[in-house]
Amino acid sequence: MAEILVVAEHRQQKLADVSLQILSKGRQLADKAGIELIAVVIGADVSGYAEELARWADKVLAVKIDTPGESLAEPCQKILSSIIKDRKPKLVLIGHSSFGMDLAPSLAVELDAPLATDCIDISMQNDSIVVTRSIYNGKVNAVYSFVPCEIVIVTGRIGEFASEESDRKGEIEKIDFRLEEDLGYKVFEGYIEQEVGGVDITQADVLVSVGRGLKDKENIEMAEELARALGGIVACSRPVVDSGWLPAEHQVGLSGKTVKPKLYLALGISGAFQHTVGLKGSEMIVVINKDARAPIFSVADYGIVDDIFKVVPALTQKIIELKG
Amino acid sequence: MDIVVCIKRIPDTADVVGIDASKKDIEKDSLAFKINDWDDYALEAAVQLKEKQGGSITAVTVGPKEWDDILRRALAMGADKAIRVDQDMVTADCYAVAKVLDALIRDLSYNLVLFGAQSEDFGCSQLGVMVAEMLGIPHAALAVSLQVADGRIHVSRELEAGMLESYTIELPALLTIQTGINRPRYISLGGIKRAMSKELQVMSLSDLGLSLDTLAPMVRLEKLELPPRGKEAELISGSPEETADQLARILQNSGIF
Amino acid sequence: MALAEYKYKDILHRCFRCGYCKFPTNWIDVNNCPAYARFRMESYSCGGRLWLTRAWLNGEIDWTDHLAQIMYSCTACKNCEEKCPLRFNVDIVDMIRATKSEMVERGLIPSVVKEFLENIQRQGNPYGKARAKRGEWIGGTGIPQYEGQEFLYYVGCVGSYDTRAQETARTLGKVLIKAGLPFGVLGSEENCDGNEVNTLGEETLFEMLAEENIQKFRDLGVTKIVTLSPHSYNTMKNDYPRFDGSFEVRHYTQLLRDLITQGKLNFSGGLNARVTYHDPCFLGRWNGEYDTPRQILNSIPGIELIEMEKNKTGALCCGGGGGNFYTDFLAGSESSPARIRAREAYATGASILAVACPNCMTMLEDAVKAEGLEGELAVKDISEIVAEVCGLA
Amino acid sequence: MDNVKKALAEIVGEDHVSAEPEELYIYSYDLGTTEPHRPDYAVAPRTTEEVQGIVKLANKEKIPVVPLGGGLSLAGLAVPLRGGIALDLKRMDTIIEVNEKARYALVECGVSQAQMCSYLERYHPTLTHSEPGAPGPATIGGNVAIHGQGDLAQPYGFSSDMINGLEIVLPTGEVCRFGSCSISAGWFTLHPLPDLGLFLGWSGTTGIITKVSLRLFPCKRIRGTGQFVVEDEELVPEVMHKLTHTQMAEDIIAYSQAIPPFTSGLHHITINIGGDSEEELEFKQKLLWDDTLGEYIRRGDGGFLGFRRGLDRPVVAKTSDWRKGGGFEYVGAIMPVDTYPECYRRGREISERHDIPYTVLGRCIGMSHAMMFSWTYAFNRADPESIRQAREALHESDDLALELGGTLWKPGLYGQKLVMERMDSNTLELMKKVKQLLDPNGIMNPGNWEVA
Repeated sequence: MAEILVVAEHRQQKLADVSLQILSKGRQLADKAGIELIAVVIGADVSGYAEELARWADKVLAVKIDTPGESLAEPCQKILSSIIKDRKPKLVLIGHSSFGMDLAPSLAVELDAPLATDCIDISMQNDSIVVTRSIYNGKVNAVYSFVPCEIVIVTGRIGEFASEESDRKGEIEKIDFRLEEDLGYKVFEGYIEQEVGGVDITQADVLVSVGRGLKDKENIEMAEELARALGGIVACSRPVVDSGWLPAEHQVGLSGKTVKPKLYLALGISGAFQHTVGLKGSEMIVVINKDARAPIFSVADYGIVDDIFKVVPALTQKIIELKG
Repeated sequence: MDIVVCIKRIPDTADVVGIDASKKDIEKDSLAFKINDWDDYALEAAVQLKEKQGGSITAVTVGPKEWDDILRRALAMGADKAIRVDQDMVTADCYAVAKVLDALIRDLSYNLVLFGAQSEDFGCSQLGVMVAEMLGIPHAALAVSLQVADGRIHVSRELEAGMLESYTIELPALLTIQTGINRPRYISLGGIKRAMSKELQVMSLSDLGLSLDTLAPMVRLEKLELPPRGKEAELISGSPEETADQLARILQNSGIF
Repeated sequence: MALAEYKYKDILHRCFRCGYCKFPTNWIDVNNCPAYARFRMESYSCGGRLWLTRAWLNGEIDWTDHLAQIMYSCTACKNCEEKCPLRFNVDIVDMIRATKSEMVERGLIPSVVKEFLENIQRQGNPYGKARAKRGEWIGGTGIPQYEGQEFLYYVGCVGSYDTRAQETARTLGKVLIKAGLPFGVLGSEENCDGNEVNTLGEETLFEMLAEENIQKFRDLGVTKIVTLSPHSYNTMKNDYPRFDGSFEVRHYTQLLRDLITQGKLNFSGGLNARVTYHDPCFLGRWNGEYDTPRQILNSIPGIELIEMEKNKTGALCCGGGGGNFYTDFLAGSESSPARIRAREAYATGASILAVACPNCMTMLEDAVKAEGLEGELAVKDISEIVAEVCGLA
Repeated sequence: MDNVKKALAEIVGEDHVSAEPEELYIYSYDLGTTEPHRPDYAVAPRTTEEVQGIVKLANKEKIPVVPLGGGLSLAGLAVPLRGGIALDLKRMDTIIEVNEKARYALVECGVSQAQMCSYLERYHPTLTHSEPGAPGPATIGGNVAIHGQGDLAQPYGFSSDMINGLEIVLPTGEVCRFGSCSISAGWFTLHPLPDLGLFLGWSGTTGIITKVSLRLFPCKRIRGTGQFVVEDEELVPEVMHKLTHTQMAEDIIAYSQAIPPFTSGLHHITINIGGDSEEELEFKQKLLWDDTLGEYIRRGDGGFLGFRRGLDRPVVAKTSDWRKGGGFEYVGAIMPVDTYPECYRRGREISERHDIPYTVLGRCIGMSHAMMFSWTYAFNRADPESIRQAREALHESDDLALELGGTLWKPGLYGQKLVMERMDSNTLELMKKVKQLLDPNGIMNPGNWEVA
């Protein structure tokens, strides 16, 4: 049936931002194609979410299941494959989140449907779907189409689609789902919050952020000196945490924190999308990197193409002088 | 503890400069190739498990002859055996590659299958979970820590905003590994030479009862294009002293200090 | 652990850790082991490294990042071999190299060293830049490609990729052209010479680099090589013969001295300046070449050559050896060896600090800036000084 | 990072404090046979103020502080017996002032012997200091702290007799100055103010020496060493007595060693002399060789092995490599000169009993007022049995020195116990009171000189 189906995800009493973002995109596509937008939300108590989703979707399927852990991929896959086989939506939209990565590929196999992930644009011309993906670490975009088929599954990149307000009053259908299959083989044991040391980078006005270009743990001192001069604290990108140079609480980006400082000063960071998505809200972004083609320059207000080991010591010195 | 690790060979994205005339591929002449970063972490995780619990590691890939170098590297790191399905499927979609790997792994004896969470070139992060579905074994994507104990594996998985979620999964199972789970060791050229004696088996699609026409991609590449220029950053130029001086004044004028 | 397989297992314990190795030949300070000068902790002295090697290999301590960093902060400058009073002193730097290769073979090395070696495995240079770009330094200088000329001018990774060192590489090329020397360069066909890879302990990678270079030189009919860097000069002169690659290898200062004395390179002017010269370790202590660079400087009218207190066998290393120009284990403080050396050069009252090595060039030029001496002390390669007085600059 | 380490880093900077296993391993050993003891921190201060900060922190946290210069005492005095802070003072290596007229050098404690020699040779060629012949990295502060002796011991005594002034950080963190420097800017004399000499010979258990004003002495233009050898050890005391009577010599040493074999059993007497002119040199040689030693040479009891110009500061570290073992340790005792024969004979027995080639040496202190006699035992660092043998021989030498009526110089724990057992109780009691007065929290190099 000509409709677009959006899978919503939620965690700890809150709908995920990405779900609202792809819902808005779904609404846009559905209106353009003149077809309906269906949202599905699965969990132990989903009534609150259903009301919220109904502001975008023409119809919300609120599926109640009684397994621990709201987003366990296995039960969701079973439920979604049966709904999709039944409704045969033209396009299934899921967020390219940790939940999406765990779910979408196994759903595609179950439905023998084509899957395009982490898309930065989705379009439908009469019922052929075209998507755009960012590949080679953001250096090249690729446009894909699909062989003619009933169902296409697409996951959308977090933070790529703007979530517009909408106050539609969609219809809500409650579905009770009893899982016959025993899930003993995979037991959810709860969430773990990253232990927060003394530092909360989300509160700082000034963040001096370091990336792989820092080359070694010893050089963090250089960034700390600059941070002290600016009254800020040191943050970092993922490779710095992976190499054990700074604890995870300093990490900005998708799997770390989202920050909105007055100044985000990026040193030796190439700017993978998973990092830039966490800093886009900064008032001023300054980038120092010796690779002029580093993707992060495309989100910067000011940039210096030079070696951080030459510029940063001089910058710290200059700031101390100017502060007098 | 028998582990299968699937690895991929990719161009060093730092060198990627442009798109070739066909608009369907990048310029490949001056590129250097290496093992996909995520797969290096998956291999290291497998070797550390083997060092603790014993057992065997088989490294597998699907690709042409030049891909033997990443298998040799895996053997030097600690894999006992390597298998390459001799078929260039770089332009195929993940679904097709998953079918090949499913057919290959199905006949191997394994308790655990490890994939990298995604690849540096296309970054689909689909392959591992697809293969798990085809093999009919439980999976968890984006694993950042794992311990094995009496037939089960305790995994914690990375979510957004610094959150993790943890599971206990019965073996056999499939995990896709996120970077940062460990610190992959350096593989010396001497190590690679010493591992030359280890077995590297090459198979064809037909050995797996497959043929190219059953593997036609359902997702088709239309074209490649350069991303639109983002916000035009104001570049400050000059010697390190000059740029530092200008930047310091800009920051002062905008009230940062 | 494997003390049994360690190459120097039966002499390693003979280090008394008396501390002579920290001193220059004239004993005036305790700063001549660059790593010790930087951290001033006993573990960072040469004796400390030997004791820690023995402790690690017989299981008294475990491998840690810090242990690896202590080993890799050795710049292989051979001051210890110059000063150690005991009979095994000629092997000391190789004893520490052997410790590094124990770590390399176990894959247990600092991440920045792993990066250095993997970049060379992949791209033939430690910076990881594309091989195709290795010839870009030539620019429009007209420096010819090598097609069988009498001399191969071998540039090396730092000269090929580091912006400041590229200028030196170009200048030397121009001087050789002016002297009418028949020579050519390999440009993007040139590969890493392996000297640093050897001092970092990656023995098999070094063997591969050496054998491939020797094969390439033989195929091209190379017999005489002139190198920009003392690092290349050292490995081609002392190690390549082990892989039966015997060529007539010269550091460029040795060639320029001959060209000057043969009248093939005469100066159109002089240079009125007080100059002090920094002995690069791979020219000086490794190969005993102290005089040739000084002969060149003394042959230039107007130059007043002033020696630093610590010179020749007692020179303080710039801290760039053993891969440290890239790994930077000794950076980040006023007691970084390069900054100590910059102060020593300035103290002579000289206005020019002459160097003969691209690594020294980048290390000392950064140090002069960090010391705020940029206006008063210029770091110049000897080829640049010669070019100036030949009216080429 | 624990708060003590954080506090230390705030005092000396992150680069100069470590609690890493590598630093703790290295600072747990000295170069001799003493069993290692791990410190909790290794710290390298640069200034007196930093030392004060560290000591005050140690008092607050009740952590031991073990000061060391070159750490070359070989008697385990720099081994942190109770853990705590290994305080490496070698960064305090500034030569502050050399006063030509009053012939003294004001130096920070961490200035090394080699640096001092090189500096004086270069900038003050008419001055020299009493160089102990220890390896170059040994420090001035460390040498005076243990009542060391150098190559001017015969004419001018112990290095600790050559002190014009001291700056000390007390165990409770205050800075004290002793000598003229405490009331004026000049560091030209230690006496005659009320004597508070409570910091030498205590192995750092009563405070940390941070500055030393060291007396310097005239350095003649030509300096050299004459070698005289006798077979009969009984002759050595009288030869020394006669030589010191001339008051023409500088360093006078008698040594005997098993290696090289042709010298075994012989007693070499080296006599350093100096002269500004050839005449002065010849005059001294005539007094020493003809008038004093002539009779022995004529009787065939002794031989003159020539005179060599230039003081080749002995590279004693070579001894460590005799048995390719990388180590040696010696007991040094201050003995009456006439005990030389007995010290030599009984010393050889100890060496032979432990299968170690004997090496003994007697350095004359003053006009045969006393001598520093050392029994040296090389060992193989890779062979625990040879270390054990050496350790036993050292303890037997400690016993021997006391048995022969001498006293131990810079004794390790074993020797300290022997000395304290024999010391008269009132002096011992006074030592205890001084220690408690100066170091109420007992943080300074605990374990050493601990009066029960």
